[in-house]
Amino acid sequence: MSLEILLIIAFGGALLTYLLGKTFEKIRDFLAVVISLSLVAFVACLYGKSPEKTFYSGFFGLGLVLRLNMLSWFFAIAISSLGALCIIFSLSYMKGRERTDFYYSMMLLVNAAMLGIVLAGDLVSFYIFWEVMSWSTFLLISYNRGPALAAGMKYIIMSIIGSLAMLIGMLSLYVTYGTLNISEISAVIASASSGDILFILIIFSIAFGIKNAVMPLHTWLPDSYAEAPSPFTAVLSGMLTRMGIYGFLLVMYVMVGMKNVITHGLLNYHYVLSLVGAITIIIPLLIALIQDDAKKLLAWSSIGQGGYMLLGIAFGTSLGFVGGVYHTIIYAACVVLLFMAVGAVEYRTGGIRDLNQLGGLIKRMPIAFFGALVGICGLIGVPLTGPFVSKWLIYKTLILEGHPLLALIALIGTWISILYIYKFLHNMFLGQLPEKYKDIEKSPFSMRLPMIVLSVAVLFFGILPGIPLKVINAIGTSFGFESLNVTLWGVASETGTLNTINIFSAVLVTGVIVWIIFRLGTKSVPVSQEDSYAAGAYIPKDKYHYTAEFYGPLYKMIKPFLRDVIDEFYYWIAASVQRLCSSVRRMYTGDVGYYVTYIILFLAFLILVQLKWKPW
Amino acid sequence: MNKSVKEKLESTFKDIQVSILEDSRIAVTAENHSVLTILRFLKDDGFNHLALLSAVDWIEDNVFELCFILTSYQRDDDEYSDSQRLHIILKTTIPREKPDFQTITAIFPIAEPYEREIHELFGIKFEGHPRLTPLLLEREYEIPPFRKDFDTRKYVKDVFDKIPFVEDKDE
Amino acid sequence: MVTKVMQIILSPVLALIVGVFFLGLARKIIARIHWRYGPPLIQPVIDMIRLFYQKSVSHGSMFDLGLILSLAGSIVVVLFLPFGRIAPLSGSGGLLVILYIMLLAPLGMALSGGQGANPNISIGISRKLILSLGYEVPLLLVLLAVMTHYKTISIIEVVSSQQSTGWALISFPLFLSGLSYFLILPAILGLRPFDVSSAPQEISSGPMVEYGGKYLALATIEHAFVLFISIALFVNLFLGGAANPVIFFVKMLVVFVLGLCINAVFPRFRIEQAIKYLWKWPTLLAFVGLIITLAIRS
Amino acid sequence: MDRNQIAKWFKEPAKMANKYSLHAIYFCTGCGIIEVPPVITSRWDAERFGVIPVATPRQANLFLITGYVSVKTLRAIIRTYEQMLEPKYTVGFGSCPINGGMYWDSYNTIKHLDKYIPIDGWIAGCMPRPEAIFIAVIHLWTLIDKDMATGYIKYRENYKSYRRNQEMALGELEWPPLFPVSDEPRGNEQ
Repeated sequence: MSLEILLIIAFGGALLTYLLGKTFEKIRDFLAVVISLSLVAFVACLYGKSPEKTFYSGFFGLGLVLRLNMLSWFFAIAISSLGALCIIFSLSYMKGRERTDFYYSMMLLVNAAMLGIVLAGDLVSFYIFWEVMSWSTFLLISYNRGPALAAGMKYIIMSIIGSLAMLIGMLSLYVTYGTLNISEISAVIASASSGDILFILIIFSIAFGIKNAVMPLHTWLPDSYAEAPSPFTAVLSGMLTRMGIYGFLLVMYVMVGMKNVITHGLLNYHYVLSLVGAITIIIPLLIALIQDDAKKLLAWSSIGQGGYMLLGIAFGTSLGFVGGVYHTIIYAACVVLLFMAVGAVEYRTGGIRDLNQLGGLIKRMPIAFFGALVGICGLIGVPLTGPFVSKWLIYKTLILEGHPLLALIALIGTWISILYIYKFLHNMFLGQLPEKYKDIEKSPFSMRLPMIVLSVAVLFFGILPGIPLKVINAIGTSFGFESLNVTLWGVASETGTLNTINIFSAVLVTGVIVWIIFRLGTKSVPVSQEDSYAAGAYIPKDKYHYTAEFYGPLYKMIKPFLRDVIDEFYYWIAASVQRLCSSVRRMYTGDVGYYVTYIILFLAFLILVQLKWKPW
Repeated sequence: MNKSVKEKLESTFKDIQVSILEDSRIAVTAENHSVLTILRFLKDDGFNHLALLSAVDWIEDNVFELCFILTSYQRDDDEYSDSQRLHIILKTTIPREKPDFQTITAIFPIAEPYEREIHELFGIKFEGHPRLTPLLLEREYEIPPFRKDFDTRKYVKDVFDKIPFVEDKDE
Repeated sequence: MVTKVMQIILSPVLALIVGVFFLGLARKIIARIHWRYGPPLIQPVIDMIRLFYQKSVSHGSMFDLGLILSLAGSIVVVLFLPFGRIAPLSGSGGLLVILYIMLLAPLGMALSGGQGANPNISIGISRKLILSLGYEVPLLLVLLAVMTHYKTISIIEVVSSQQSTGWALISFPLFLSGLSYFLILPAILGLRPFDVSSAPQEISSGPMVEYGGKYLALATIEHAFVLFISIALFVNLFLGGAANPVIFFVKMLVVFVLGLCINAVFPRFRIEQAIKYLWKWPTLLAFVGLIITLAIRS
Repeated sequence: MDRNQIAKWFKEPAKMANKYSLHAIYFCTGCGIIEVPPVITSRWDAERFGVIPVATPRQANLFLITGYVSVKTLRAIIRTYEQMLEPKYTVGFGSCPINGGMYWDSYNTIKHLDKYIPIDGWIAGCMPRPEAIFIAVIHLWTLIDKDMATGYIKYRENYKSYRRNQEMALGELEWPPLFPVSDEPRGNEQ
């Protein structure tokens, strides 16, 4: 059960599906599902064990190490399970499309690269897998041509900048410490000066900030989410963007160790990180409020929700760490659910994502509605869902750490997310069903299965949060935090305990009682959507569904402040660089005489410098 | 002031009769083929407000009479005050058997609903009208209701009274 | 254990009785302010009996389940709120859980209204959510001020520490928060100046447009519970939450009658005016209160 | 609430509750609507009788038709009446809904509103004063008591003939029939 076999299966599977796809379509789909499910099984049975193996040590004398600790196991199980569900989802989504074998191999490649990142023990293999992930993401984003190419280009430029920043960080580490093995670095880094640590932290947080779409570095995310095919957007938003969080955890906790981060930080780095997290919550969520495209809305919302994770892990207390990590994983399930719902609707209505043209689909696609509903309750943090527990932990840390203003921003972020996420659900599933969607049939089984599985997971881990919390608590203790008193239904502590079983039983019992009272009344007659109140008039077809300008009065108040200034700033930089290059291009006029004069001038300049300052 | 308008009208058009009813009312009767030119002339002269367009059914001399009432707000002749603003009532008659007329929405766009109403209630067709759809009435009538030969008693008897009462358990 | 089960059964029933009494009282007081006699005190009970016997119309399963979820959510919040010494489940979650479960009721109403497929309902729900964003900002500031002041997130400790140190409404930094909470109380209850979301004239009673017999009865019961919750939260946080339920009821009565007098004479705000008001004065008061508690605490 | 009232409450709560909580929806058809505001506000206060105006037919069980009914308004009245929930009562104001009143020979008004929707009570007077409206409410109470206010049951049983009358008066109706009008007499009731 060693780790190389895991990676070989993952990467070999990707290659195999591509080759097989050329000949038999059916077997390729089956193979892709089997491989992803086998990865899940493989990772599941690695629980508890922490093998460490250098699989290749000829690289400039550095050993490429694969190791598995509790944190990487937790992320690995999430990556592989979400990846498997998304591939099952894309079985029917990709049925009629062209280049599907390229698509499946790329999906498996991204899955494999993420597993690689999580298992990497040293920074070189970490970097290699990181690059493989970035490039395969670029190829998948620009899968359906047209505007997706521009979105992919924007994504790849920003992730290259991130990788270069990571490269600089690795080089500086290699130069100072001579090794790139994470465990060795963490042992020796305590002696480094605080300036060094700050430099390492900043350079790595740029790389991971871009991937996790932290506020100033977020501009690639809305376009790439909107243009990528829905199943891949689910993977992208679910786990791929959260590799940034894994990177932050790796750097802040594993490599540098939280004690050093806090004490050595000159501007106490973790406070700045929490401020950035807070900004990342408020502004993108407000922008998400005014979006009309379902995927753009979810894209801005996942930027905002990324801020919660940063807030959780930035404070380095055990409660915050557990809350942040748990939020990363359980939120990923919710956002994958929402993107699957959008994918199912898009598949059935022929690619319509605009929220103003849909409506009333609850009657035709009940399972997609149920999935979207659970995803939404998860995204808000309604008491019986997973993210409620993680948000409760994050808020408790913020309040008890004495940062009520950050808690305020986080709580207001939740209320803003209620507004835009209800608009998403209402415009797509509730209200009047348009005439042309009267007879679309349910979403196919291969789409309903992952949605049901994920909904059950989100609800189950909301009612019994003890199971994942115990695992994360074990991770926390491995990083040196004092362990929380985790019970099966929440966290018990003297400053306020959480008991989800009480909440669940209370809601269940009152729900049943109210349902009985409801049945006691006289039976209610089902009525069609045409028989609604319209002041005595007859309901016009397709004109009786309120979607456009859903929060009109609020838009008028907040719209002027919500121009995406950072995006325009980046485009301005690109434009000015382009102008600069074109002016330099004019120098090469193609006339030899000019070139000769340039050479002579340069030689004269060199001689002059030599005479004056004698540098050589 | 009425005199000047009266002379102006009589000088430009030949077969019209202009009479001054009282100090601020001028009645002009003209042939229906010259109505458009007169309206155009009066509009350019400042009477750009079409106060009313109505029809009268003279069943004895078997003729419909169309009245166009024009007035103007911008004419700043000093000697007449706001109350007795000058109104020009232009009348034409069209035969009852062939009740059609050309539309004046080109000159006065506001006339569009008036013409629809007259068409619905009197049955006078206006060629060139953008949409002569029913404006007010719910049901169709063979004889338009405002015509004198429309007998309301007979209509009520054979439409509403024919609808039976609802007795309990009738079959 | 038996007293715990007794409390769990008793507190929703008490809350229902108090809530319905407040509804009847509200109609009577408003009538008296308008110089008219007003209906008998038990008119809401008569209405509900009639509504339960009346036939009703349903637009789909979500239309019913949403309303049931909203009423169940309100009842669950009552279980988490201490009512005098009756505090059945207040130990398992504290203020954060109360804040989040108070979210279930509007969400349930919004889901059930959404299926009603009527633009009046959708406009009512969008206004209700904008209004809830409006009054959440000061409400959160107030709750955070209370939590940082008493350094706990459990409501029982807030009540018990008020027994010793006197009412929060009178203590120095928290009287600002108490005042700002009182200013936004009509918005939380959806009473007259802020009943933008269920305005009978403009959007023909918003989310309740398609509610017929038993649906309307459940909706009025849910409104009674929301009435009870908001005032009980105010009494618990700022008036020290009494030892026995009778004093608790008297305190709630005083707060309710004061709130009602404001409500009876005000015309309805437009949604922009409501938001501008909510984000101006109550937020300023609560923010200053929070800053002072922070300064004192550190 | 004397002794026999309480006994009545326990014997048939539905009927008593129906009596003392009439949520009224009124249709501003003719000139009678000017009588309704004083009725529901401070001067005459209908709320004493448990009558409050509500916004939509779904929440109402009393339908006030205040004044003459034109052919176009009949369409809205039928739609509103069908959207109300049983048990429902209708009261007609003035003589115009009874037999057309002074518009008896007009081509555009409905003469006998009774042919199209069942009316439980009439208030005479060319726009009755608020006191007359209260007398009508008291009268409606006694009707409910004696089970004579059965307009909605009549509508349900004779729906075929009502529907036929409505189609004769209004031509084709856009909304489907409330109860199945197929040939067998007893459709499933609402």
